[in-house]
Amino acid sequence: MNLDSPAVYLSLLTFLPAVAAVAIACFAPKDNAELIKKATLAVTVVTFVLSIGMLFGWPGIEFKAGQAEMQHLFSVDWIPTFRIDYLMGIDGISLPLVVLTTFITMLGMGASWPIDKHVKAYCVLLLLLETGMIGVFLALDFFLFYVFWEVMLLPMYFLIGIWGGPRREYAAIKFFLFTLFGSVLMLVAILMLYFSSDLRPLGADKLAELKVPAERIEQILDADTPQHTFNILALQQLGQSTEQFKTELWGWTYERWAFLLLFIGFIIKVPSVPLHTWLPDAHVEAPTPISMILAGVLLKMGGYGIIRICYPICPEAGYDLAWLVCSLGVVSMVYGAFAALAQNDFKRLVAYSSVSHMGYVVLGLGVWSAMSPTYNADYWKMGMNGAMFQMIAHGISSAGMFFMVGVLYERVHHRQIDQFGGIFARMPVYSGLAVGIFFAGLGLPGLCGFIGEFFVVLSTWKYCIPLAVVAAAVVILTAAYILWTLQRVYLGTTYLGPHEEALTPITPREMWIAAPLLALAILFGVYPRAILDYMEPSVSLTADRLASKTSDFDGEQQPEAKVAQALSPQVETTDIPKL
Amino acid sequence: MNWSSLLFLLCSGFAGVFAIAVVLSNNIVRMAFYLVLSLAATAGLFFLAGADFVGAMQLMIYVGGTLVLLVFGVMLTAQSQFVSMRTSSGELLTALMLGGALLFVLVFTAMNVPMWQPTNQPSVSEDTPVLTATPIGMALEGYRVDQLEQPNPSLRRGMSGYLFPFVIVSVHLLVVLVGAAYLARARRHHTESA
Amino acid sequence: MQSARHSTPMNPATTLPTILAIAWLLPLAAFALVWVGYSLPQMAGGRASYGAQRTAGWLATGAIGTSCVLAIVALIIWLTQTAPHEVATVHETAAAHQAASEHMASPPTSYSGIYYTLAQFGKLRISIGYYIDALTIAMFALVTLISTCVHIYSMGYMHEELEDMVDREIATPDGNYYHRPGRYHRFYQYLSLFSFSMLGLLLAGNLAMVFMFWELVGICSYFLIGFYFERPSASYAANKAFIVNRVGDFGMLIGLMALWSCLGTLDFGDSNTPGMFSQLRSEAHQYELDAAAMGSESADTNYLLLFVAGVGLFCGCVGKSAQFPLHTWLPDAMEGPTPVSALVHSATMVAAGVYLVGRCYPIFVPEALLVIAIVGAITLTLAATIAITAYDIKRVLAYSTISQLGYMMLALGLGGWAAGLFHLITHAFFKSLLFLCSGSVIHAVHTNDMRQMGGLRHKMPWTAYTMLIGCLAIIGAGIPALGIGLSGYFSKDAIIEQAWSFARVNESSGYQLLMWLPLGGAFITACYMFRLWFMTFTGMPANTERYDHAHESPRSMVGVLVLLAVFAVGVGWHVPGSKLSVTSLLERARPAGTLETTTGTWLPNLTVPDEHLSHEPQIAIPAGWSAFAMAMGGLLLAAIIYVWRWLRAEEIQQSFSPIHRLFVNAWWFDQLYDWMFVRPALWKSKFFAGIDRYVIDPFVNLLARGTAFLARALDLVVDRKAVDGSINGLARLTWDFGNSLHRLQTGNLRQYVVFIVVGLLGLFAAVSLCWKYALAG
Amino acid sequence: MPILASLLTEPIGVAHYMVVGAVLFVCGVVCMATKRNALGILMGIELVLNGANVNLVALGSPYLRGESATLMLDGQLMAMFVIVLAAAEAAVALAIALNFYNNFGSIDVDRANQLKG
Repeated sequence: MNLDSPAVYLSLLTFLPAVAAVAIACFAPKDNAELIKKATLAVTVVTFVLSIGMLFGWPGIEFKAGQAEMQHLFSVDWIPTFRIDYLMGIDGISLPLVVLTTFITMLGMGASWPIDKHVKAYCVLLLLLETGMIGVFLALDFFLFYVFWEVMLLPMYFLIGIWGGPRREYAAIKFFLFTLFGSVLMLVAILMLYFSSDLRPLGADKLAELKVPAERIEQILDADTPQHTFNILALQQLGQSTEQFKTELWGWTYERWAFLLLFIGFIIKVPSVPLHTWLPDAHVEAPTPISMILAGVLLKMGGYGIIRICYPICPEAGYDLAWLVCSLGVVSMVYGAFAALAQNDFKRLVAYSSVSHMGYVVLGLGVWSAMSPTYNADYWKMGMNGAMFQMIAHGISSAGMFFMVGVLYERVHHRQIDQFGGIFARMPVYSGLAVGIFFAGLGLPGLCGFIGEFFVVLSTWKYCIPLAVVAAAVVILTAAYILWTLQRVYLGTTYLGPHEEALTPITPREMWIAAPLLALAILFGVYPRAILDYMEPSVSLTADRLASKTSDFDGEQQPEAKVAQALSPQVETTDIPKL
Repeated sequence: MNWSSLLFLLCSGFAGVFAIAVVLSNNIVRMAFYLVLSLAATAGLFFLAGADFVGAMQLMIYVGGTLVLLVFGVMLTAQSQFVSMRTSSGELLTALMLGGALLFVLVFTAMNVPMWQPTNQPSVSEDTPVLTATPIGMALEGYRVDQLEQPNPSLRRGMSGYLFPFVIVSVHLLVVLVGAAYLARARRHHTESA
Repeated sequence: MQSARHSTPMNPATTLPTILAIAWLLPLAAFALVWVGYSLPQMAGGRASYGAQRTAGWLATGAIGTSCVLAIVALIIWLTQTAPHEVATVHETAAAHQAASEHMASPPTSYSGIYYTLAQFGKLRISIGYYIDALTIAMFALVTLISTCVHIYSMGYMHEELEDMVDREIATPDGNYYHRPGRYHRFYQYLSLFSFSMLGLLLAGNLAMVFMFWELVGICSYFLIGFYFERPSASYAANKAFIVNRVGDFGMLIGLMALWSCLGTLDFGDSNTPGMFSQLRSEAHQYELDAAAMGSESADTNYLLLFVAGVGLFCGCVGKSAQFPLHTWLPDAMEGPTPVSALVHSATMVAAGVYLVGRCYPIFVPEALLVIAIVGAITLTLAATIAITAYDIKRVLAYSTISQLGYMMLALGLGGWAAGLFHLITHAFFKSLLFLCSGSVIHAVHTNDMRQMGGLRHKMPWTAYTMLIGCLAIIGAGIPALGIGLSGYFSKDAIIEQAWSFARVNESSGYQLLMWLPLGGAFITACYMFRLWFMTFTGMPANTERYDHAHESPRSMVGVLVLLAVFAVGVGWHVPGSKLSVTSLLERARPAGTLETTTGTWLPNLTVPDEHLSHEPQIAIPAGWSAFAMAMGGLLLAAIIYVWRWLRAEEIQQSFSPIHRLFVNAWWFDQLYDWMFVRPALWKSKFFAGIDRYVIDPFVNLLARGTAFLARALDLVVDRKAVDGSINGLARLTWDFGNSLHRLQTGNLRQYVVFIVVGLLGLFAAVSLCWKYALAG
Repeated sequence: MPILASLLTEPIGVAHYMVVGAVLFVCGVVCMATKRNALGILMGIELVLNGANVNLVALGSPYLRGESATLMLDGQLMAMFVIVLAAAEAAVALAIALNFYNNFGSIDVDRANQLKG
């Protein structure tokens, strides 16, 4: 087993936590909670180191920054009957999310120290959850993707349902049902796409590029019946260059139905108004580390699904329904911000701020502004990149915010905003860190939240001016609810709630969790290229490929002419020197 | 530098400064004194404008007559509590502000009418001052010696003297004097009962 | 535009960005050093000792002092190494003027470039860059100088923070005052961060960077206003400042979006690709504003977009510079320590809005300029009226700041680019002087209330007379006949000349107001400034206990006051023996094509006059004399009321009580906004949060209940209130109308006279509004 | 002082008289509006009338207007009538004031508010 091979490396990255979970479940002594926690933390640290190993040029498996295409692509037969493969790969879109996942999980484990109920089970579930999350970001086979998606769901259900607050069962079931509803819709869409797909038009070269084994290529090209596939990359090619998903059903094409179903599935995860109501409850009830992971990673899967699956596979539907995507994004932003303003529960407020911030992601992905006459995709690229950046930034800031709330909750066991006050005088270091992280959420320049929001909002005008104006107005609301909260919780002299004596200064462990988050928030805010250098080529390639189709969607359909055009790379060459 | 300008400045300065003094002073006796000076300075202005008769009348009727009347009034009513009566600052400020606005409007208008700007060619020879007493007297009797050359006959007819107004004013004056005497006569029984 | 005219060893194109970048980053370095050096021990559970905290003050002061030196070096390099623009001198014939303005129609010397790129998407690039022209340099020198002064001043002023501090504004439940450790280093940390942000804002090479630093200065202002965050009023004021600013930033974002989407760049200068200015005012169009560059098909849309962009940007400036209608945050911002008010809330940050309008001047269409002018005119009058009635010495100065910023905006809006920015620079000096003097007074008597002061000039002569200089400078004192005066005299005259010039070319009577308001404002300015000075320093001590304890401030504070007073006197003057002055420096940065008489497209009778026309004697002389007369009148009124006491302030208040209440309550803007925006926003938020709660409930059930409720409400509202109410209301209206008329018959003879005069003036105003020849005779 | 110098050298025009008239007029108005003494008000009226007279004389003065070579008497005649009527008015007003004083024992016009609506 050599780590140089991408197959081994990516599998190891994905399954190391699961294997460790099994090991802990079998061998760890049940009564030594400290040891289990330490072991789990060690596993998450190793996973994190593995994941960033890619960035620092681990020989053979280094991630080439600036390369837009999929890297480390590998495929192994899994269920040949249905042509389901164990297909994985990584590119600029998934890499930052994978690193974010391992990073937040590591910090989450650090934040789990106060947990003392069923520690062993907790750690096992947490590690399983990590495998599920990493798998979702790496899987490129639709079936595999779906499996990981569901794998992630169950541990989350138990983590909320067992270790949560007073209304944990209600929250867990609500979370489960909402997500399950989305998964079912997704499953329908997957099957719909599977059964209408046909690999034959792609040709031998393309199939080889998609890691289809040589002997199977012959078989596919010679077949008489349609050759279905779960390969996401192949589905993308088919969706962008053929008419296979254009069959009509009840007045809409398959493509459009699939887009809608997938999109609903994903925006439940994002979550977007009106399917967001599971989020506040889940967050309020979940223990602090789970809230961190939930907000920091799980929500990102919705955005990831939209940019990886919805748009590339169903481009025309995406173009036609861009108004829906953007409107939902803007509505979420406004709605979440207003709702946050009304909250008195600290965690619920942060949860609603997540709704608002993730609205930027949906909006940024949807601003398909490459319209006639120029079909210039630059602004959409900016929106998409902004959205992707916002996912990372929100991963950092919201995890930090939830952690900061958790630190207080652990001490005084309540979260009523109007019963705080004067925390700054009692816990100065903690308050300094908290203010920094909250400002990152507020979108202050120099901190990570600003870049994503700014890019998304700037790019919106080109798509639709009224939406842009409304989106810009959200900056006021964001400032209002965050500053008002800071004022009520941290400033002033008197603490109004119970357990005043418990307000002890922050511990080193807590500081080691909060400080890296704040440091990253500053780094990404000052030097966003730390992420964009990896991410931007892939995201821009996606946008360029889709945008090059815009003229077809606008005008008359010319099916035959498009295949050849679409298969050749359409990246616009720019004459501006890159920095 | 010419003398008429200097005299004008002097006279107008006196007139203005004493008028302001009338406003600012609270003592009724001093006010009357300032008023006399202001009116006298105005008479000087009239002389400078070539209206010698009007100037003389101003001195005689106003300074000599009207003001004596006023001073009588002051003396008749001059009990110590009425010699100076304070007005509240608010009212004073309102009046000052409104007065300032009014002054601004008037000065602005005066400055902006081109016809009223000073001209460099004096049309009337300054060497032979025109005496106005006789022409005014004639005009009051209905003869406009100053309008004899008016080329337009209809205009000339319109300018045909001030006999009628003169008569009316005379009668008016008579009525007023009678009325004033009647009003001012003392009614002791009234004050006693009051 | 890179200018390579000079190939001297010290090429300003490379030296200036480096020097200014160092000057820019030094305060950041001080901030970071203090943060690392003083926060780490805190993380370990300890606390920085007060001796170490004092070192932090020296560190920050040293950093900004070095920045100041560097900025002055940059200024010298600029003056010696770049060729000056030919500046048209004041009194010239029309022909020479024509020649001069033709010469001016070329872009000013500037250096622009990129430090590093934040992101690039295709042709779109957002970067951290610089744009250096004479304006940048001048502002750089100004900000670093004032910031240094404030740093030094604060060493004296903030010394209470060097020990455990007793905050007398906060009473604890047990009846004592609130005790807390001092935060001396924290204060300097914020000051350094602010200096860094402000310098970044000045150096910014594109609007995106401007926006970033715009927000950063906002947050620094938040921290500094909330420095005494234990006081509820301070944290409330800090929040208010930031959120109100965000409202302006919302508009600014719209402007940014419009420009970004239409032009594809936000760069000021041309580095590699053409920047905004050269796209909108290309050489091919003789540097005239060319809306077609906005790139949409119809000319109307282009113009609209350009207008939206201009007004949007201006919205940001309205927030930052506390212009009407977003002016309400600045008076509350006085909760911060006084040096902060001097630096952030008078001299630099709030002037950033004016700076940005000046910087982006090429993109404003005449209609957008008119908006700016109108907002400026409203602001300067509104704020001045409030300042007359305030008793808090800092609030008077705050409203005065708003008013002066209104002057600057007005000047910019009327085409007076140099006049507005010149006033920005002079104002920075005398207003920071005034604030620091007020700080010195507060330091001595421990109160902000002017009614508790009086007679202090015997106790603190230096403060009193430096403040007198500040007051004279702000009212624009000078001798018009000799052409000498304090700095404010030159800059305010320039503004009023421009207003006069504007009013001459625009005959429509509405535009005349834009001349009368600043003139009236000059009167009020003089009145409230000297009211402040007389109340504080002359007369009898109102509170003998405070008076007895008052003392002159320490030398570090007084020294700064004297230095600033020197600047407040002389910054408007020419350097002896040369033509060099602040105005000539500013003229070197004048954007190409803005020295033109332009007319509006939508409002064809709107003419924005060429600024040099305002120096013609037939405008300059009457304007100068009017301004002088107004200022002297205001001074006189203040003296009448507060020195000679011919008029009594209390009586005036009483007889004008409705107006007095209006002014004292700042025109009820806070209450108005509370009702118009804050409460509806909270209601809306409750509403949205409520929706969530009821999603779970059966939707239909809710609907049914809602319908029933609505029906009942309709019954109540329509039948009882609307029908019955309207009849009763009509009757009451008639009755009230009769009653209110009957009150006019006061029987007071003198009031009748007043009515007559008012009627006369009203008639005059009405006629002159309808018939433009009424004023002209 | 350029303005003063120009005043001394330039010829005097109607506008100058108008300004003086305006000053007198406004002083009169302010006097009327601020004095509580009935006689003070009377003085204000005199000032107002006088201000108007200055205007009348100035407008009718051939020296100042310089546009007509003929003698112009209208302005002066008007001024005459004004002076005469002012005298009449002063007499009546004084009579009223005395009467008022006799009735109320005061000449404070603020007491004379029986016409209040």
